[in-house]
Amino acid sequence: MADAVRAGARAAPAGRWSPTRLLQAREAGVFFALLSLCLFLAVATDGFLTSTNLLNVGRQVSLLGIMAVGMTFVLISGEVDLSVGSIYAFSGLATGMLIIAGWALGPALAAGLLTGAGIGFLNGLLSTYGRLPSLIATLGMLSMVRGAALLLTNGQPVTVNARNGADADVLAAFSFMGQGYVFGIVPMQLIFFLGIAALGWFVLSFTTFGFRVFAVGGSAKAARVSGISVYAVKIWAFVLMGVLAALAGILSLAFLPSGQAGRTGLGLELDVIAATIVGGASLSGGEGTILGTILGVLIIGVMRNGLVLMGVSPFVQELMIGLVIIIAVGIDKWSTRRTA
Amino acid sequence: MADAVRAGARAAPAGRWSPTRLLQAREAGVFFALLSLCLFLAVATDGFLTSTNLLNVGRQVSLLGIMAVGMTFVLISGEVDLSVGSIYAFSGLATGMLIIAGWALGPALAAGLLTGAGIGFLNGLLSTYGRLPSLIATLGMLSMVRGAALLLTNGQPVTVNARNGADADVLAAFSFMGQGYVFGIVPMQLIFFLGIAALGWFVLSFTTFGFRVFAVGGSAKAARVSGISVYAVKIWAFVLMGVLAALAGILSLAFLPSGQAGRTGLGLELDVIAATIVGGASLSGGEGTILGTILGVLIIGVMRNGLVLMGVSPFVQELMIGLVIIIAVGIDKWSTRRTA
Amino acid sequence: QSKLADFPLADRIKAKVDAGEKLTIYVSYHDVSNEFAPFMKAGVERAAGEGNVNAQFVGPVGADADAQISEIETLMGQMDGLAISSVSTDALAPVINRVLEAGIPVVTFNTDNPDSKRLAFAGQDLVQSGREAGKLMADTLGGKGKVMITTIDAAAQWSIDRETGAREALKAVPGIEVINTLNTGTDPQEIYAAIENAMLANPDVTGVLSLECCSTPAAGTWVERNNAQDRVKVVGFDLLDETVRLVGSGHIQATIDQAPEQQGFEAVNLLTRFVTGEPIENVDTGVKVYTEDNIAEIAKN
Amino acid sequence: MSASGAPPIVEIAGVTKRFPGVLALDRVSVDFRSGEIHAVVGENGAGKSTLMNILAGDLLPTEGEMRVDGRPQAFASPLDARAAGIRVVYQELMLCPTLSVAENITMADMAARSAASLVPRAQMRLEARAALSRLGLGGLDPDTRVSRLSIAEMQLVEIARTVRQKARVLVLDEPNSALSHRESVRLFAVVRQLREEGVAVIYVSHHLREVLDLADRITVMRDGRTAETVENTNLSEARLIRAMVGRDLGGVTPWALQAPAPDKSAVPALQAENLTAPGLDRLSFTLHPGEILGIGGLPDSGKDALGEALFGLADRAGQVSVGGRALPPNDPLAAIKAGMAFVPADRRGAGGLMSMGVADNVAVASLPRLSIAGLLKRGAIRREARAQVARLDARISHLAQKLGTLSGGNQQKIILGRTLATNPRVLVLHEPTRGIDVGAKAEIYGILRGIAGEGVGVLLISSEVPELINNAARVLVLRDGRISGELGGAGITEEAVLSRAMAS
Ligand SMILES: Nc1ncnc2c1ncn2[C@@H]1O[C@H](COP(=O)(O)OP(=O)(O)OP(=O)(O)O)[C@@H](O)[C@H]1O
Ligand SMILES: Nc1ncnc2c1ncn2[C@@H]1O[C@H](COP(=O)(O)OP(=O)(O)OP(=O)(O)O)[C@@H](O)[C@H]1O
Ligand SMILES: [Mg+2]
Ligand SMILES: [Mg+2]
Repeated sequence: MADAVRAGARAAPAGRWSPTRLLQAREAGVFFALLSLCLFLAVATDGFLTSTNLLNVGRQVSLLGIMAVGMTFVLISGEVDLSVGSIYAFSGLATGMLIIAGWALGPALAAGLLTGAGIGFLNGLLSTYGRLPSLIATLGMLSMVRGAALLLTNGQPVTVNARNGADADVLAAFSFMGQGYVFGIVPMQLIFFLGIAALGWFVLSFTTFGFRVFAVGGSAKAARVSGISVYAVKIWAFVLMGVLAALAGILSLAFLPSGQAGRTGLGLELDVIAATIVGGASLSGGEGTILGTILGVLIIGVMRNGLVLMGVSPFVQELMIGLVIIIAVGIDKWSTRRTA
Repeated sequence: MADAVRAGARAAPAGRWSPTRLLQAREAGVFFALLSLCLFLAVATDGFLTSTNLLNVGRQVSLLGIMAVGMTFVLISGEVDLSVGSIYAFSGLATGMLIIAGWALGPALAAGLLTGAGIGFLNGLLSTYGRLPSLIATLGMLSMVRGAALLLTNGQPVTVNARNGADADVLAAFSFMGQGYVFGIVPMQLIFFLGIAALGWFVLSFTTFGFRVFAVGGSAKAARVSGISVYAVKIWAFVLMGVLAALAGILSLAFLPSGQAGRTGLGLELDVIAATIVGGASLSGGEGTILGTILGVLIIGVMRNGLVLMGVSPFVQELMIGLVIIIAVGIDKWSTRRTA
Repeated sequence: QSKLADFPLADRIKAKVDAGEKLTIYVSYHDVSNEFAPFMKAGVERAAGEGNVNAQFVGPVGADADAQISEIETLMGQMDGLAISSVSTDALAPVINRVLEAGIPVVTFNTDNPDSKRLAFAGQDLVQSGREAGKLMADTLGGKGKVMITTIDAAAQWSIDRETGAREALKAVPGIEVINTLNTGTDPQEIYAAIENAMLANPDVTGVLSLECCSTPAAGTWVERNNAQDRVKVVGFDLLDETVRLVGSGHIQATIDQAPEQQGFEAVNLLTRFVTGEPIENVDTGVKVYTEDNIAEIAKN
Repeated sequence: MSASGAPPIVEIAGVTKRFPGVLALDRVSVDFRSGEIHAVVGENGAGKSTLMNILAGDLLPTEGEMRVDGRPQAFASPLDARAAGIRVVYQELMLCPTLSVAENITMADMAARSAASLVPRAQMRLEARAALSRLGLGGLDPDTRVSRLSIAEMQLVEIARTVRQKARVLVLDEPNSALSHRESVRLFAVVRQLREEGVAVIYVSHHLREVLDLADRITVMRDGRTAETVENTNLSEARLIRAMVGRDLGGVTPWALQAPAPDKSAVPALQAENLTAPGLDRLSFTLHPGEILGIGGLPDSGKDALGEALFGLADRAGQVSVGGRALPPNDPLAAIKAGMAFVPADRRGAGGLMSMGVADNVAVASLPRLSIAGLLKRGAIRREARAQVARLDARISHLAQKLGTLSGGNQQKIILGRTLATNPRVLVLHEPTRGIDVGAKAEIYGILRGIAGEGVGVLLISSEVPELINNAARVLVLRDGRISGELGGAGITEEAVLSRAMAS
C-alpha cells in the first residue's frame, strides 16, 4: 500500500517535462542498455575498445544516424516516412551521375539535395493536403522513387571515378566527403553525423519550429486551434527528412564510390525507423528526442560491430540483432512502473 | 423522448452493425479504383480478360490475401505485425523439413501452424504485457525468426520431393494443397484464400471476438472499463496472424516444392500491410473490413499482372505500383468531402 | 602470377608464419544466406583442414555492400588473409586495396574483383559462363527463336557479368531475338509469378535463359506445369534438387554447374599456398554443362 | 451593466448546419455584442456546440451567413476566426497531452512567432504562472505534462490559455463542467472583468443558476432553433426551463429526506477497508444495498481517484469487496463480473468508443448477456440500445451513429446507458451528470432512485454539492485522501459539506 502511495509521489517529478532536458526517463533506459552492451563487449572481446574500432563504428552508423535525425522530426510530428531508402538511392546516384557528367561539386551536391527536398515535399503534400496516411503515401513513394532511380541509371551501377569522366579535383573533394579523415583519424562521415545531430538537437529543443513539431504531433487539433498551421509544419518535417536522406545517399556514394539503383539503401527505412523508436520516439507522435535517437543508432551500430568481433555466426547475428532491439526498448519500458 | 425513440426506430436498418454492410463509403472508393483498373486492362491488353489469366491472378494473390486477412485483425486491434514475412518462411520451411523427415501430413501441418501460433503469441505478449510498441516487438521478431529459419535450414534450400525422402502419398496430398485445382480450373490456393476470407469476415462481423477487436482498437481504455481484457484480445489477434502467415508459408512451399530461408518471404510484410491499408484499415486502429482488404489485395495483384501483360519495363512497373497504391487510396479520400 | 616475395606481408603475419602458428583466414561471401553458402563453406572447411589454418566463413545476410565493407573493416585487425566474393566490384575494390596495403593477402573467389589489386581469383569466369549459357541456348533452339533472359537480381555483379556474356553470345546468332530481361525478385513465389506473367505477356517466347540457381527451376516448373516442353526450351545454372529433376525429365535442356564447393576450397587454398611462398595465379573452376544425357552423374546420396 | 445598446460584433443570420442524418442547426439567428455576457442554454443536442464550432471556424454552415462588424464573413478555418478576434474554450478540451502546461498555455504565441526564433522558456513559465494564478491555480507547476493533470486542472489550463489571449469575442462552451464551486467562482470574476474590458463573452452552460446571475442576455436553443433571446431581467429558473424543455419540472425533494433506511444487516453491496492508492490514504467505508452514498470533496481531496481505484483501473492496496466477495486489484473484468459498473469522469479518454456506433457502445459492457456461444445477438443488442436511448432520452439520429458525433451530453447519456445495461448490483458514478441538461438530469436522478429502490448500491462521486444534497442518503466528505466527515439526513447541507471539505 505504502508502495502505491510512493508510486504516486514518484510520478510527480517525472511529470516535469521539457524537450531540452538532457537525460529523460525514456532515454535513461536506452542509455543503460547501450552502456551494458559496451561494457559486455569491452570484456568479451579485445578488439572493441580500440580507438580504431570505435571510430569505425562511428563511421558505420553515421549515415543511418543522419537519416534517423530526420526521422525523429517526422515521427514527432505524428507521421512516418518509408521512402527514405529510395531517396537515399535516387539522390545519391543522381549526384554521382552529375559529377560523372563533369559538373562541379557545388552544383552537383545542390542538385542532389534538392531532389531529396522535392521528394520530401511531395511526401508532405500527399500526407497533409492529400489526406493520405503518410504510411501509404510514403510506401507509394518508396516504390515510385526506386523505379525512378532504376530508370535514371537504367539499372546500371554508377561508379564515381576518373575513368568514368569525373573531374580529378571534383572527385578528390567528393571522395574526401565520404572517405576523408579529420586529424587523420576522425572520419568525415562521423563529423557530418555529429554536426547534423547537434543542429537537429538545437532546432528541436530551442526553436519555435521544433516546438511546433512537438505541438502538431501531440495533438494536431489543439495545435490547429492555437493558430499553428499543422500542414506547413508536417511538410517541413518531410522536406527535412528528404534532404537528410539525400545527404546520406550522397555520402554513401562518396564513400563507396559506387551504387546501384536496384540495391542501394534497400530496406533502409526499417533500420532508420527502428533506431529512432529504440531511441524513444513513438509512432503516435509528440514523443522523441535527438539524444535518444543517437543512442538508438549507437545501440544498433555497436551491436552489429560487437557480434562480428565476437565471431558470432551470421545467422546467429541475425537472431541476436532482433533480440537486442527488443531488450533495448524493453529495459526502458520494464524499468519504469506501468502507468495505466 | 418520443422523438428519440422514433429516431431509433427510423434508424433500425442503418443500425445494423456497420462492418457487415456490404459496401461502405471507404470501400466504395477502393472498389471503384479496382474496377477502373480492370476496365482499363481489359481494353489495353488482350491477355487480361481470359479465364486462365484471371485465375492466375487469383492464385498469385492468394497467399498475400490469406496474410492480409490476419493483418486486418491486427491493425483493427490497434497494433501492427512486421514479422509475418519471417513467420511465412520459418513455418513453411519447418513443415517441409518434417515432411521430408517422413512425417505424415496431418502432424506436419499441425506442427507448422503451431510454430506460427507460437511466434504470434510471443508477438502478442511483447506488445501487451511486455508494453513494447508492436512495431518494435515485431521488428525484432522479424529478424529473430529469420535468423532462426536460417539456422534451422542451415541456409540450405528445402525441397519437398520423393528423392529427399518425402512419402509418396504425403507428397501427393501436400502438393495438391498448393498446386491442385478444383473442377480442374480453380486453384486450391484460391479456395483457401476465399475460405479464410469468408471465415474472417464472419468472425469480425458476427462474433463477440470480432466486436472486441474493434472495441480494443477504438479505445483500449474504454474497452477496459467495459470489462474487455484488452491484452487478451490483442494477443489473440497476433496468434491468428501468426497462424495465417504460417499457413501461407506452408502453401507456398506446397506450390513450388522448394524454398530457401534467405529469400522466402523477404520483405513480404510491407506488401501485406500495404494491401490491408489500401483496403481501408488504419494504423491507428478501430477501422478496417475484410471486404476492403480483399479489394486492396486484388488491386495490388491485378496491377502487377496488368503491368507485365502490357509489357511495361520492370523499372516503370516499380514506378507504376507506387503510383497506383497512392491513387487507389487517394480516390477514396478525395471523393469524400473533408470534415474539419 | 603473384609471389610472396613481391608482397609487403604485415610483420605480425610474418611473425606468425615464422613461428608456425595457425593463421586465421577470413572468407567473405557476398550473401551467406543464399543456397551456395553451405557448399562454399564446406569447401572452405575442407581447405582449412588440409592447409592447417583457421578459416572463418563470414559475409552479409542478404547481399549488402555496406554490411560487407563494415564487417571487413571490423575484422581487419585480426585477419591474416582474406578471400572475398564482392557484392559489388566497384564498391568493394577500395576496401580490398586497403586490406592489401595493411599487408594482408587478399584473393577473390566466385565473383572476381578485377578493379582491385587482389592477388588472384578462384572461380568461374562469369562473363565466360554467360557466353556458354548463351551458346547452349542458341544450340538448343537450333539457331532461331525468341529468348527471354531471367534473373533474380539484375543488380548483382555476377548477374551483370553473366548477362553481358549471354547477350554477347546470343547477338552473334542472327536468327535469335532477345527481349527485355525479366527481373523476377528473390522470393520463390515472386519468381514463379513473374515468369508465369511474362510467359502470358510474351506467348511467342521459345527460349528462357536463366542466369542463376533460382529462376532456373522456376522456369522448368512452368514448362512442366504448362506442358510447354515442345515450344519452350530452358537453359540455366546450377544443380538445385529441382533443377536436377527437371533436367532429367526433359523440361530443362541444359544447366551449367559452377562447382561452389571447389570455389570455396580454392579460395582458402590459394591463400595458404601464397603465404608459404608458392606463387599463385587465377584458378578457373570451370564451366561444366549438364544435359539429360549426363545429369545422372549427379547421383542423389 | 447591460450592453444591449452596443453594436453587435458578430451576427449569425439564418444559419443552418446539416450533418448526415441530422439537422443540427435550423435557421439560427442571434447576435453577440461588445461588453456583454451572452449565455446560450438548451437541452443536450440543441445545437449549442455546433453553433460555437461555426463561430470558431471549425465547421462551415450549410446555409446562412455570419457577419463580423457588419461585414459578411465565412470562416474557412480556425485561423480566420482567430484573425477576427474570436477565441474559444471548447467543450471537448483542446490541449496537447504530450506538452507541458506552460507550453499549452503559450502555444498561440508560438504560432505567431517566426519559426526560426528561439523559444523563450523562462518567459513561457512566467506567463503561464500569471495566467494560472489569475484562476487561482498559481500552485500548479507549469512544467507539468498535461497528460498527468486531472480533468478539472485540464479545464482550468484550457481556460487560462484562452482567457489570456486578447479576444474581442470569447466563447466558453461549458467551461466549468468539471470545476469545483470555488474554481467556478473565480472563473466568473475573470469573465465579468473581461466584460468590463469590452469583450463579447458567449457562455454556454447547463447551470441555470449561474447563468441567471452572470448573463446580460440569454439565448435559449431548442432542437436546433433559437427559441428566444431575452434580456436577463427578472427571469426565473423555471421560466428558462420551460423555454428549453417546453414543460415544467417539479422541484426535487432531497433524497435523504425520503430514502428508505437501507438494510444494514444485509451483505454490504460494496465495502472498502484501508483502501490506499495514489491520492487515497487508508479509506474505509461501506455501501449498503439500495443506498445512494455520496462522495464529496475538493478536487485534490482524493475523490477523483476513488472510482478508478475501486474499479481496478489504478493500482491500489487494501480490501475492496462487492457483495462480500473480495476483488483482486488491477482487474476491471473481475469487478464487472462481481456486479460493479463504473462511469468514469473522463468521457473522451476512458469513457466511450468514439469510433463505434451508439448501439455498440450500449452493448459493449454486456456482451456475455447479448451473445450466445460467441455470436452477437444483433436483435437483442438493438433492442437493448433502443431501450436505454429511450430511457435516457438521448438525441441520436440512428443506432449506428458514431458516438463521437453525438453532442457531449448525449455521449454521457449513452455511457450511462452502457453501465445500466449491465444490471449492476453496485453502480460507481464519477460526475455522472457532467454536461447533462436540467431536464435529463432530473430523469437520471429519477433512474438512480429507481435502481436504488431495486436494491442496487449507488456510489455517487460528485463535485456538484447540490447533486449530493438532492440524491445522496448519506455523504462522505474527503480531504487529503481521508474521510473528513460523514453527513446524513437533514445534516447534508451546502455549508456542512464545504466546511468539512476545506482544510481546517
Ligand atoms: N489486460 C490488461 N491488464 C492490465 N492492464 C491492461 C490490460 N489491458 C490494457 N491495460 C492497460 O490499459 C491501458 C490501455 O491499453 P493499451 O496501452 O493497449 O491501449 P493503447 O490504445 O494501445 O494505448 P496507446 O495507444 O497509448 O498505446 C494501458 O495503460 C494498458 O497498460
Ligand atoms: N460531426 C457530426 N456528425 C453528425 N451529427 C453531429 C455531428 N456533430 C454534432 N452532431 C449532432 O448535432 C446535434 C447538436 O449537437 P451539439 O453538440 O451542438 O449539441 P449541444 O447543444 O452542444 O449539446 P450538449 O449540451 O450535450 O453539448 C446533436 O444531435 C449531434 O448529434
Ligand atoms: Mg499500445
Ligand atoms: Mg455541446
